[in-house]
Amino acid sequence: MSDLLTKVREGLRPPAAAGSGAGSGRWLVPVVWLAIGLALLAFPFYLETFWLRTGLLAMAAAIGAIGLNMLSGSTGQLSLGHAFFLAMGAYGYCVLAGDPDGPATGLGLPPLLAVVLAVLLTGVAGGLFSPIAGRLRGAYLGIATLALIFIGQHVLFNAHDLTGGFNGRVVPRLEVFGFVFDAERIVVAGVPFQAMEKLWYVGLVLLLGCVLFARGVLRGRPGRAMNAIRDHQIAAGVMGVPVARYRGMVFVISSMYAGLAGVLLALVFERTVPTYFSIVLSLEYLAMIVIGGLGSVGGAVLGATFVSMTPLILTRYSEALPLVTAPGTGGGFAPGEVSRFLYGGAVVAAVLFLPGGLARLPAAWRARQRARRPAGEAGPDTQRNEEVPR
Amino acid sequence: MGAADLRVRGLNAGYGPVRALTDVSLDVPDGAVTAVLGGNGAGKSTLLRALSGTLRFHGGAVTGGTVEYDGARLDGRPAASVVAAGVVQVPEGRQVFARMTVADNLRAGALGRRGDRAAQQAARNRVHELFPVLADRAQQRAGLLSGGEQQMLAMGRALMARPRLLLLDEPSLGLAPMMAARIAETVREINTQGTTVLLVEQNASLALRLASHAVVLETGEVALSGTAEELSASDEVRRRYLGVADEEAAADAAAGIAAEDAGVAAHPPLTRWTA
Amino acid sequence: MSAASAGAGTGADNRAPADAAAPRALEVSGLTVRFAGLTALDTVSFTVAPGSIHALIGPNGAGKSTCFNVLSGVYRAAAGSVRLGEHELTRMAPERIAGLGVARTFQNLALSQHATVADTLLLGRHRLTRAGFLATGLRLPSATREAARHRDRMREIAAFLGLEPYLDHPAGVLPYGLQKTVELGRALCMEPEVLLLDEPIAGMTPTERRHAAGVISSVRDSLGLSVLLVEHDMGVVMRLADRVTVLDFGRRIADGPPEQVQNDPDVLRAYLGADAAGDRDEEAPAGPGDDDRGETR
Amino acid sequence: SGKAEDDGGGGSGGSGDTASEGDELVTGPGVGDDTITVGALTDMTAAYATLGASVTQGQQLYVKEANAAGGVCERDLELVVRDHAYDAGQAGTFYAELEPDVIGFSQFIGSPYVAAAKDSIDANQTTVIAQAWTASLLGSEYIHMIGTTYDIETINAIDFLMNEKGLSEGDSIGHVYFEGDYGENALEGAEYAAEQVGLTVVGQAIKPTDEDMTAQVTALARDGVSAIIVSAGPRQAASVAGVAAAAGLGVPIVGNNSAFAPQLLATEAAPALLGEFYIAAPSLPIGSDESAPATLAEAYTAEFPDAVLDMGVVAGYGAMELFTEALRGACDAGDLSREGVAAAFGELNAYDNGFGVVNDFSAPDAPSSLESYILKPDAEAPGGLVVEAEGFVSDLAEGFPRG
Amino acid sequence: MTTFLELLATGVSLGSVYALIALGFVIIYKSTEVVNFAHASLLLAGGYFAVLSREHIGFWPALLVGVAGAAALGMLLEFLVIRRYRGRDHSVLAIVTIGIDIVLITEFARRIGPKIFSYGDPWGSAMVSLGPISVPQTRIAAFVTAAALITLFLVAFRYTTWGVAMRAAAENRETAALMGVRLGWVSASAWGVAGALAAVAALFLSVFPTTGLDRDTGLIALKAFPAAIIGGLDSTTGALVGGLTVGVTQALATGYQSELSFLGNGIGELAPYLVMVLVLLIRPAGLFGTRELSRV
Ligand SMILES: Nc1ncnc2c1ncn2[C@@H]1O[C@H](COP(=O)(O)OP(=O)(O)OP(=O)(O)O)[C@@H](O)[C@H]1O
Ligand SMILES: Nc1ncnc2c1ncn2[C@@H]1O[C@H](COP(=O)(O)OP(=O)(O)OP(=O)(O)O)[C@@H](O)[C@H]1O
Ligand SMILES: [Mg+2]
Ligand SMILES: [Mg+2]
Repeated sequence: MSDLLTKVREGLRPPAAAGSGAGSGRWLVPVVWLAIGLALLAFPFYLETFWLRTGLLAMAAAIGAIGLNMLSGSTGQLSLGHAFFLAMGAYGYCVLAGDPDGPATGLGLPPLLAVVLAVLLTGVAGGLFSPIAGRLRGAYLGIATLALIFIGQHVLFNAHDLTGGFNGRVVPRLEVFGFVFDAERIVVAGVPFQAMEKLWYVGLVLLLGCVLFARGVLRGRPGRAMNAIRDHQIAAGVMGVPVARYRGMVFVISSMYAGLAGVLLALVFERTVPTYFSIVLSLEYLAMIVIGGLGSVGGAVLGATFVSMTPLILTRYSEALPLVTAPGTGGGFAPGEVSRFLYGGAVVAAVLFLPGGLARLPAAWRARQRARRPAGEAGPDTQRNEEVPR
Repeated sequence: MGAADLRVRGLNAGYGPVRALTDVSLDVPDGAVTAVLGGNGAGKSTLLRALSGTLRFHGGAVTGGTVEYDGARLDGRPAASVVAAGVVQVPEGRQVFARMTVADNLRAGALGRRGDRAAQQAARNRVHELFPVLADRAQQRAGLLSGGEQQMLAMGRALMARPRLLLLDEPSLGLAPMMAARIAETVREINTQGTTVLLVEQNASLALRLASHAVVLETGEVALSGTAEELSASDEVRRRYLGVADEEAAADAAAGIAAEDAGVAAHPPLTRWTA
Repeated sequence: MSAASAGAGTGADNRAPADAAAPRALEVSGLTVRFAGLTALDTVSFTVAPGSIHALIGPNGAGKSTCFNVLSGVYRAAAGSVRLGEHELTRMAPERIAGLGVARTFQNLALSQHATVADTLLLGRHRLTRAGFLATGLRLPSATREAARHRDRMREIAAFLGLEPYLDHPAGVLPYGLQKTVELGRALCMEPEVLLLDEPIAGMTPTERRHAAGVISSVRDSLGLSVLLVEHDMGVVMRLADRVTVLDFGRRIADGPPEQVQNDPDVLRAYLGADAAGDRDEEAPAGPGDDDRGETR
Repeated sequence: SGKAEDDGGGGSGGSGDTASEGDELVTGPGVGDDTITVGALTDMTAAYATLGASVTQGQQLYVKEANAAGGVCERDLELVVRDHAYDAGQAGTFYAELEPDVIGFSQFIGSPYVAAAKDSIDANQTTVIAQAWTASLLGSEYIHMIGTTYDIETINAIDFLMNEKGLSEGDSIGHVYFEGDYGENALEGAEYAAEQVGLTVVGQAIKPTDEDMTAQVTALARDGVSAIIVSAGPRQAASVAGVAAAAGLGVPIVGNNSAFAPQLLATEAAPALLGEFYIAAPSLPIGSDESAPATLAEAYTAEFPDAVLDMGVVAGYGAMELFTEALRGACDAGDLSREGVAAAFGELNAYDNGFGVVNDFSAPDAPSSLESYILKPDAEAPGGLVVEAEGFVSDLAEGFPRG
Repeated sequence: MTTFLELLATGVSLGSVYALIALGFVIIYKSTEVVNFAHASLLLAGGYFAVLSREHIGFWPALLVGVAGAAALGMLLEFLVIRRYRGRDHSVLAIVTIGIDIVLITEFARRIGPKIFSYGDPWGSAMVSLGPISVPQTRIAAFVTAAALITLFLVAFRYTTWGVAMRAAAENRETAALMGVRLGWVSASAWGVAGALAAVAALFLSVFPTTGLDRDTGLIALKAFPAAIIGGLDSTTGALVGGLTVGVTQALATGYQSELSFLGNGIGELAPYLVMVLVLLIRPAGLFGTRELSRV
């Protein structure tokens, strides 16, 4: 009797065997992750400061990008104001942990407490913006948040006591239970550990924590609500999701991620400077999440790594690249220019040729593999989604 | 055969890995109403999209076969050029331009067929005659019309292009009985005024009443085809698409009993959730 | 047969103490909604008795969906009231109304393109779950336990609706009929007290329609919820509904048991059409057996 | 492991085990058997791209000349340039990359980034020549600037206005300045001078993206200023001059040395700039017919035919020349380590590079000179500037308190 | 009082240039729902083409070259990038335009290098006296041009078939195609028009009282964002009103900076953004923007 329905359903080919694509390579995944993890732990023993700094910048960027991706990728709220919250985190930490007798205001709190408070402070700032963040969406919110950048820059330049003005202020050293993350050389296994080596592990821990937290949120109840708001605001409300409040809360969380990223950046920079926290920075963060893959935590990390490392690596190895000339020698392209071409081009290419960003590469590759196999086991989607919820 | 026939031969189409049409062949004779029947997901909309050149908007593509209209090939052509050839589709789910006024929606309908003002005015008058509500609501935003009103607008908009062949995708969807009848009448009227119609419908009885020929699609393949009389006499069609010969089940349902077929019986009734 | 009665029985047995207090009537009175220059609803009143299936019918544009939008908090009423027990709904935000146990489906599908069917259904459980950002982010045991419990229930509902094979599919690529079922499932996942269904079976084949109608009456029986149903398929309306309210141009033109409404001259004129009435008479022996739109041939 | 302690180059420990022919030459990072590596951190793609290009090319020109003339200490100079695009992340990272391998930096653009590296600079005793003239960078014996700072330059400019342009006690002067270290440092000077001689300063802070100065000039006109100081970029200065001229304001305008670019003389702004518009600068312009500027102009044009001859060329070339001078001093003293170079800098207390100013690098807390030239745009001269008033130090500048 | 009037005139005249840029945003947004962050680079491109050709062919033909060049570039971008996007999320496309902008700005900045180009326009630094105040001729020209162009597009959007096609395509590409709208052409023409407008804006941004075209000229486009938002992203009238609001706010805040010193220095730049935030708090879709309609 139900033959027709059955036929229709067969036509859809529900996934027969879960994970049909994995097959023999299944054991590979944990092994690869283990290898990556070990490598990350070992890097400070092998890499020069340049690489450690570059890596730390990427980690900080990744934390910020994860937060932005929760807002823009998963909830559909465009934000161009991320740089403001990065600055809040960076300067907040400086003020809270700063030397009370220094040239700029400092409360002299224990650094670890200052980190926590700075992140909370950034959250509060994000919360103050929620009358706007909760009500607006799309382009309007994006441009409204632009105001934050200009307000931020204005304050950074003018509130000398807090920010140190144009030349910024010194970042107090991080100190965790008496262990100071400063340039003081300690020797570990024959390798001198200085600021970057020590901070490396701080960065790893923070990033890991942020990744896990974000994944938990996105895969859980809040994540579903966020996606619903992105995809169908009215339906989300009718299903019981308090839309404006959720938007506000995601904005707060994303701000706190940015705040933490700001703290880490400040620790790496050792001096915070206002010019860094400009609109360009916000745009870079957007580029990160698009290149990496909207809505995906892993994508944010990949995108952040790509965007923050490209200019450094290109500039460093500029002599070795074709068409790139060393600065000042005239003709050709300067390394800075090439890196901009590359990352601008990557944004465009990611959207056009790799919908879903770098994070979709493995899946796309697997789909290719599957397509090559005779029996078309592929699910019905994969091609269609310009952005993948997670 | 007359020149302005639509001939589909061996059409294959799909969405990425999903095959939606397999070797579909059919003819739409000039001046007639031809119906396409089939259940959910049978590929009816896909067929129309393949004809109108809009599969690509859904990530799909024609992978084989030919479509010929009036002696010229339509397959592979962009949508705008299909419209220029006189083949106009009313999409499933109405798809009116929600933020434009009703009047502008009608103007948009005329975009594909450049013609003199008089011809356009005539087309508009005709649409207003068929659907007076569109004249009353001319300045309202189309998105705020009710479902039925939107369906009328969608048809009116397509008529603004003065089509020779009109492709209708489930025009009675969501319409009140009277309105569904009105739409049916309108389809007939449009047809008698000289427009060929290819009608996709789930409401088979309505479709078979209007059409002279019909095709039944099942999971992307032509399962049956013939004249409307033949098909409505066929047991298969009566059972599956007309829902007659099934009175016991209906009676059961009327008694508030879960239908036997299709799954429900296989599962115990849902029990209350106790938190 | 027994399924329904047994279901009803179990429903009654399972009724938790909190629910026992429940069955609340949904009372709509004097509801008026205006859009610039248009009165979409004009002092409409009706009451959905607890545990009943109440149909809201009327020509296209009569204001049925508008009424749903007010009931679910999407539109604001210009006047009138909607009460569910002691709660006044007209001033509540959608999420608060949902919190009271009012669930709905949408006429033109409001599903996320990308979310899987499982996630779509789980969204319905938002109001019943508590885990917030912190709990899910930190994977607190409370959140994990809650998630597992509700996932089980979601599977139960999916199985009941025959959606189980599609749980991992993106909802957006399913055929229309299945998407409608997903919408219904999402609403059921809210464990509603009142279920608002806006044309739940439009676009389905006769077989599917029958199936869906069976599902609706089955959940009403077994879960004891009230259903407010908008539908143009008169066959289904007549055999499911306990009571019918008819709207035309935003005004209530009839209200009563199906048989009475069906023969109301106003309704015939405004909605069913004189022809339909004629057809119906001719075909009367067939009874309300099938799709009323496809009568004689 | 890869970077175990042994290759540490432990700070002062002269790793010059390959002593050059008998002399016990002590060497340090950046000094090899045949080369001396000098770092340059520049901006060639962002906000300071114009300056960065001129400075870098000036330095490359000098290195080429010096190597052709036999190098320094029997070694060739090697300039490693990194373009940090005026970005905090890149500036710090490239500093960290180059620092272990260079003897010092002959160029470091971006005062915030120099300030950020200050701890490391002091700890590693790395000599850096900053391409910024703000007082905030004073105070380290390893960070040098050539010429005077913006505050002193502005004080001298006001002195010039008082002496030559009839500005007198009780008048108001307008000050259009960039928000940031440059403008604010200049403002400090202006306010000091104003207080000393009884002027009122009307400030107008602007951002580098402000290019239309109409509103600012309108406001200054309302306040009846008798002169305007511009501590901003060339375009802002030109707009101020243009609007003031069009409004018939008729007051003299003086800009700091960064407020002029020769390219302006090819634009509509030229007439206004050729009027009552002056530039205060820390050295002779490249268009001067003294021998050093003239030779440089000629050599630079030959090397980079399409490049612009601006103050950046002088600054870059001069900085490289100075750095090399210090290297020579260190070599002569037999200590080509970082301390040696720093010490050699300390010896340079009357250094004259032929650009009209004698510099003293021995006092970390003071600029190397307090002198300013007053220049005037001239369409004929190479680099677009000629000397209006020879280098001088105003009494006000002498008395300017530091700290 | 005169100062106030002068500042007002300055603001209005500056605002009309912002309005021209904002109009470019609005046209692309209206027809494709994309917020075009690449506008800055179109602006720079238009200016660059014009000033390069000016030496050879004189001002007016060069202006035409600039307009045509920027329009062509806009259409090319549409053809090479925007058209290839398969998804439906417009904010993703907005981010793509950021990528485009980075590439183009880098390239044009590289080409311009340290040079500052002059347009050699007929207005020079001449002023026009309007009662007690005087206004540069260039700005009068800008105001007249902006008003004329905005009226033109207002009419075009509302009454021409091009306008209907634009709006239809913006709303639903597939259905527009079913109506016979040639999507490629519609979207390319929007980008072409935006490019042309950007080139006109580049002219007025580079002539008196500013100094000429240089590598940073495009940055000004950022100021048109608050203008477009204040007016409402999909309203041509809004572009004018928003532009003028931003111009006047900025001029007044700058002119009365000393009175506003408690807010810190350089408040003039910030003021338009504050106004924007205020407007959005009251009207989330800007002053003239259409509210998003919700119908379920
Ligand atoms: N955009 C798409 N991407 C992937 N698969 C699709 C897409 N659209 C339709 N399909 C699949 O193609 C098949 C045919 O769909 P089609 O929409 O043509 O059916 P239909 O007969 O029109 O059904 P309905 O009665 O529900 O409108 C179905 O299996 C459907 O799931
Ligand atoms: N947001 C709105 N703004 C303006 N008018 C609206 C809005 N929503 C609905 N309307 C109008 O209100 C009237 C009632 O619409 P409604 O959608 O409630 O009808 P309906 O009874 O559901 O019809 P259908 O059966 O066709 O779905 C229609 O005329 C419609 O145009
Ligand atoms: Mg269909
Ligand atoms: Mg409805």
